[in-house]
Amino acid sequence: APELPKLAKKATYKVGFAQTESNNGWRIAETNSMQDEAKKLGYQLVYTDAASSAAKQVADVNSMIAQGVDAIFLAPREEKPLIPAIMNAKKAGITVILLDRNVDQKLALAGRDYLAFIGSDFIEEGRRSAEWLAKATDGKAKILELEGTTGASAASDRKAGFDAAIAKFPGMAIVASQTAEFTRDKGRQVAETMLQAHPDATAIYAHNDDMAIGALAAVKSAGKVPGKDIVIVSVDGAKEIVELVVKGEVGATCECNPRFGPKAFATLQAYADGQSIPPLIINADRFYDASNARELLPTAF
Amino acid sequence: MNLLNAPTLAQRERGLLLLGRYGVVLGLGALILFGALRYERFLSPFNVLSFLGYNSMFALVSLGMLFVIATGGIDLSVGAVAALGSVVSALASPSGEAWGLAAGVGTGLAVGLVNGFAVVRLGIAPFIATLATMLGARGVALLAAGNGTVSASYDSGFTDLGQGDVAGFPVPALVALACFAIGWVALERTAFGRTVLAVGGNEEATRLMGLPADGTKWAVYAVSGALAGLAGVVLAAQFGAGQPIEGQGWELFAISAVVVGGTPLNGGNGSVVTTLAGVILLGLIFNILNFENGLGTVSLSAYWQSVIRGAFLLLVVVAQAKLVARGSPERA
Amino acid sequence: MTDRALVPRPRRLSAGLALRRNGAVLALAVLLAFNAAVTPYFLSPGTLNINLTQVAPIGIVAVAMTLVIATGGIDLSVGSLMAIAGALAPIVYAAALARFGSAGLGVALSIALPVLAAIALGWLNGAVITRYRIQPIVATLVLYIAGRGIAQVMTNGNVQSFAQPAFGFLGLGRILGVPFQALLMVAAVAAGAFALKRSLVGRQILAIGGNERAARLSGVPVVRVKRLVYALSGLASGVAGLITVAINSSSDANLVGSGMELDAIAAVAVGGTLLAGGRATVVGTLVGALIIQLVRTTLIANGVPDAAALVVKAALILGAVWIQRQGRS
Amino acid sequence: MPPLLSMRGVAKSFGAVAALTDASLDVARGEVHALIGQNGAGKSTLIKVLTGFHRGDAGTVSFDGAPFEASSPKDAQAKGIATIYQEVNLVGFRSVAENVCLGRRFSKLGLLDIGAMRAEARRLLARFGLDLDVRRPLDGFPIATQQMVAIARAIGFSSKLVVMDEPTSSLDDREVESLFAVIRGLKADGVSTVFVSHKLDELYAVCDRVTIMRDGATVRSGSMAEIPKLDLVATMLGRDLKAVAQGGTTGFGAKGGGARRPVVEARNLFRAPLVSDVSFAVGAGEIVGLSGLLGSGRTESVRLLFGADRAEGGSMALDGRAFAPAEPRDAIAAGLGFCTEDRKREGIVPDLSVRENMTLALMPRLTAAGIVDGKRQRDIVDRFVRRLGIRCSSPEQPIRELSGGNQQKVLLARWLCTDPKLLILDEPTRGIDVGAKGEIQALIRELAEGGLAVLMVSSEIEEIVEGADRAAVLRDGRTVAALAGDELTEERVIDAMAHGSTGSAPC
Ligand SMILES: Nc1ncnc2c1ncn2[C@@H]1O[C@H](COP(=O)(O)OP(=O)(O)OP(=O)(O)O)[C@@H](O)[C@H]1O
Ligand SMILES: Nc1ncnc2c1ncn2[C@@H]1O[C@H](COP(=O)(O)OP(=O)(O)OP(=O)(O)O)[C@@H](O)[C@H]1O
Ligand SMILES: [Mg+2]
Ligand SMILES: [Mg+2]
Repeated sequence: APELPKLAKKATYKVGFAQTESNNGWRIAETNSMQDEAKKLGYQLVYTDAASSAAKQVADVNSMIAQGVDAIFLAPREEKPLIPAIMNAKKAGITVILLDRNVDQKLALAGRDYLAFIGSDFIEEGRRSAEWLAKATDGKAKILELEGTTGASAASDRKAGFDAAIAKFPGMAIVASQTAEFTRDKGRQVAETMLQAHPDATAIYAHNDDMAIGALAAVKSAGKVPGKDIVIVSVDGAKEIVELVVKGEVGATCECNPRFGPKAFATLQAYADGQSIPPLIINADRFYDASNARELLPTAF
Repeated sequence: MNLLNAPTLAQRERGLLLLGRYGVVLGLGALILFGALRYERFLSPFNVLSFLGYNSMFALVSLGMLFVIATGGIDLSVGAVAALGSVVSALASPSGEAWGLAAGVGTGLAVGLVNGFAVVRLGIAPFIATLATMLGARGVALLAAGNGTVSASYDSGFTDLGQGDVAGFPVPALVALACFAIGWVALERTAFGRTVLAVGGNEEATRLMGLPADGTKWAVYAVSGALAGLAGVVLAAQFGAGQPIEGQGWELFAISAVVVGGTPLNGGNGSVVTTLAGVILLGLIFNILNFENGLGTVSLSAYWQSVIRGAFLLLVVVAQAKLVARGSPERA
Repeated sequence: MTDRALVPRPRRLSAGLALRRNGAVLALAVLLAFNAAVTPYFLSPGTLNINLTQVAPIGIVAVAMTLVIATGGIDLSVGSLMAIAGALAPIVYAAALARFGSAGLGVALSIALPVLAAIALGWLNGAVITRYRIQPIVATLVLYIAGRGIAQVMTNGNVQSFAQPAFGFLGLGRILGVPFQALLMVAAVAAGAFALKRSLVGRQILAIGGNERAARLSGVPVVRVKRLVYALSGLASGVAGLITVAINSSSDANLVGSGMELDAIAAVAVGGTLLAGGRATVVGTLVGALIIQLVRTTLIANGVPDAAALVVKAALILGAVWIQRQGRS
Repeated sequence: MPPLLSMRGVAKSFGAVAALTDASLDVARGEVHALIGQNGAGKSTLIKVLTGFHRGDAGTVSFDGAPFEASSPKDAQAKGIATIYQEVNLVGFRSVAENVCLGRRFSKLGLLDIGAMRAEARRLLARFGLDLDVRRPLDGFPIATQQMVAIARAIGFSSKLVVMDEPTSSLDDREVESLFAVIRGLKADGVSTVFVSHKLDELYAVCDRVTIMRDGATVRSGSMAEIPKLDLVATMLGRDLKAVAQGGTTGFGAKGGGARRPVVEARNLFRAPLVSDVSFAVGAGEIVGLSGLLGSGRTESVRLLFGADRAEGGSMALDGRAFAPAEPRDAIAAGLGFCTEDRKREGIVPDLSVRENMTLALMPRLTAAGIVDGKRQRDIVDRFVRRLGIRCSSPEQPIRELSGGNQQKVLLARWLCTDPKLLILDEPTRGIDVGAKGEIQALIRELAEGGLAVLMVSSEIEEIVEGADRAAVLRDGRTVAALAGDELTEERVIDAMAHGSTGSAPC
């Protein structure tokens, strides 16, 4: 196989950032972080938004290649469909760094076909949430699960990690699991209906903060006390939810930090400097619960 | 007896009508010229070819949509059908490219026949019938794919359908071009095409004239479904995966392309050539926005892109409406 | 030579006909019965409340959509208008509070201005349609695409928290235990049904949908009536957008009202209104909206996975509309 | 020799409406067969059952010596029955050539042979003396031409039977003549024709035998020559021969006399391309006819008066004051009414009830605070249903279910109930049976006597000459004659239509 493309050392670079979508706070925070960092370094950033379409994202990357960028940061929408884009970039001699989601390692290998993946481990996030919940409920809970958008890897991985970990506790059961499409409004509506059909539920696991906040509203309007009758745990750890953890309304949240800018650009520079880059760079995400939320709140994103 | 012959249109009016009809081609030319002058590598072979490869999928669904719209119908299911087609063809792809192709197109055809059944036999308005199959096809796609993407086989030659080229020209673009050529002949030069337009123009009259109005409607939904399925095959082959959640909003892209191509939605008219121009024109907006972002002078947020697209659509249809209104002697 | 008799067709049983004429009601009854039997805790005040609050935005938008469709039009922009109104509310509130220092005035403005903006945009839809004779589906597609973008640009895509209690009454308030938004919906249905049946403009709406040229030649102010229905659609969208914001105590321009156009149109069609215009029933639309809501509840409460739920929904829409058609022909 | 077509005991109901109860029709080979009956007698329905558009409820049909059942118009066409349905039923957007040739094979190697299609269209139209640009969309041609195209299309199928449902209702005399020539040609080739018309003279001119229908049943059939006109009408109406004999050919009765205060005056109206220079005036209590060949710009002119289109030149005055309606509703508010010639496209609102259709123009006046006064509405509707003898199962019946003639009466009532100053009638009796026609004409006269000003566009010269107090004749969008009193004769009108000679009476 041909070598990984080299990156010449220059004072400034023209780099591309191919974002997946901009319809939620997490993505917006990620974009802002990338743009801020590029501005700080004085790099020219070509920013595209694939509007939730993997196919468009490939086209976006191709248009960056056509424009002759030096490097591409890609937040791949999907594991497999982005492969052709990565291969095109490699063929054109352009360095690619993946952010926040990885691609299928059987089809394109980090360190061989693209420089590196920087991000979190979604399965791990699910597992950590599950283990916290087991501890908080002494291994006894009837859980309502609010899934992310059907078909999204963040949703399926967070579910897989959580479900696998729960399976180890005989006292814990997922009594209902439905998609609420990562959104607050749907999170509320779905949770309302679930709580009605399962009045005995004691916990809610939401695949992201927004759904958890929606579910919180549903819990309150069902006349239950969050934190007492129902324990809520979520993934993402934005400031808004950490505040709720501090208030005791949400039990815990597993961080999934979107502020990729500094690390992403630093990695690029290190590569240009000739340093060797590890193919998988996993973020050290924090886990907020009552024990540390107040203290860490100022540093939450 | 030339008294009975309606007065001939003034030359100017005829010109305006033609401009209304073919203005999209001029607009397309202008946009390409703009891009070529403003952006350094806009016309580089890499950009042109990858543009064509990507937009071939939209071209295919738009062609099907054109036939449906020409009968006065609409097909909202094309995007979901393409997604379903991509999943099914990816699942079938290990057996070889022919199987993958047949599976994807066949699936699309099947959904198209369901649409035809709902519209013709059950008498349900096309908008609602295809809205329902849009949901249904999406659901089946997710079920078949187990809620994730499905790898297409890279070993069976299947992906060549999407990633291969003939003398440097991407296969999907060739496929789309061939379909448009066939579509042109079918619409302009066959009895089927004439019947399609007749049904759109006046369905009851068509029936009374003894033409197979129902059969024709079945056929256009089948064609639209099959082409959407083919777009799904291209999707799976080009990106190496069946994607059950891809294709959202394709139906609106296709409708826009047909309309921008000068075909009115109430049926009875339709032009294959200008529809293709419409597809390219709409596709170019994305490409140009990407290049504009690359210039670094203005960095438009993603949100502006949809505002610009909407404004552009408005501009085109208003311009068309004005030209046609001024050129046409039709009374109110 | 024996002539073959044309086969006489048996007349339909009138009871069967009556049932089919009320196909949507029948479908609703079946759904209710099914849920009562299968869904746990279905027959409880809590469930009723939840369903009423959840159906209200669809119901309100669908009533206006019925009028639009009755003129032979369609409005794809409702969801985007909801987003715009929803995005404006917190912005207006903050600005008014900063300027006038009065929370009451702030709330009043944060309801009035966004709704006015939605009405204006709806009216604009109507203006584009009547001025340039552009197909409604295309004209409203423009705002469908651009409208959400406008809302996102206004908020930069960020979720705006908006937990003003007085404003929240729109989504969370109760009057005599009934959710306020459900009352709003009932009022909208009653007004819509009465207007369509008994008012001048209602008859003119149907005349336009049935034969626009004849209507114009009979003195119907076609342009004015059309602009009015699209403005009403804007009004309904604006109100629905505010309800959604109120109930979530936050406004998310990316999501408020997304997919609403399809839900509303489906409700109208399932309710028995002819999509081609000229025949419409507002009460039917309410039934249609309730059906759509109940289907949603049924599927979620019984844990049907999303993918399968889509297929069930598709079959139900086709089935319900088909039953409706049987009643008419 | 058995008849070519034999239909026996055909019945057909639409819900509660029994359109046909016991209809029969026998057509011999090579004969021209008239089918007549009042509006709503079931003629069109019988034809549609024959051609498979409707499925009959009972009855037997044999055709060409064998039992016959067509599953669809296409099937009937394939089996040798070509049909021209009532109201022009073609595809307006498409070219003339396409309309003529649709449904027939014109292909080479599976592809359409467009040249051959055009040639065929020209050939068929030439039989009617028409020379059109067959590539142009049909829409752009006058209704008469469209009707000829429909006929040409049907003739193009080599069939054994051609059915024409009121083909002449929008044709003028010359065109009717060329149609008759074609029918005689068909007859010479052994092709039979079923001919539906309300114009009795036409029937006697071209038909061999006649079948008379009443209330969904065949009441008599026989040789045309053996049934005198009066007898025919009496049978059709189901009335006493003597009662019928008392009326004239038209129902107008005595004319009003003397000059009147002008209600409306139009001077030198202009609007490209069809109206070049049109002037006329109508006084209170008089009927003014607007005559001319098809396409002479009559409809276009009265549309200007009604605000349906805007005049580009000239002036109009109402009650002596300048009048320039921008929209029909301005004209309605000023006291005008306009009964259009194209019922289907510009008249009825098909899904609405008879009641709603009738009160559409009046509705703003039946409204208080935006709410329609249902009781007054029903009262008015009941009154006009009775007065005009409208046949419907109830005022709540959708108007699309009524026969053409009854629809026309509803539309007339739509304007009469607004109590207008000036009523514009564009072909008021087109497609209306002689009974109803007489009634409508009498009604028009009665209204005029009550002080109403009537402007009547008609292609029937007889109607103008007998009915109008004065008449203006249009030719190529210009008023070429204004005739009144003794000058208003058929010869003068025809002369003006053809040559444009000017009458002396100021108009
Ligand atoms: N589709 C329909 N639904 C309900 N009633 C109908 C339908 N078609 C016709 N009718 C009714 O059947 C009767 C016969 O109508 P038909 O059109 O055959 O009359 P006709 O003899 O052709 O009259 P005209 O001379 O006015 O054309 C009428 O009373 C009409 O109202
Ligand atoms: N702008 C136009 N271009 C071509 N044809 C037109 C136009 N406007 C109207 N026509 C057609 O020309 C025909 C003749 O015009 P008009 O109706 O004014 O004449 P008319 O004397 O009233 O004839 P008719 O007896 O057919 O009503 C109309 O029937 C219409 O179909
Ligand atoms: Mg008839
Ligand atoms: Mg006329």
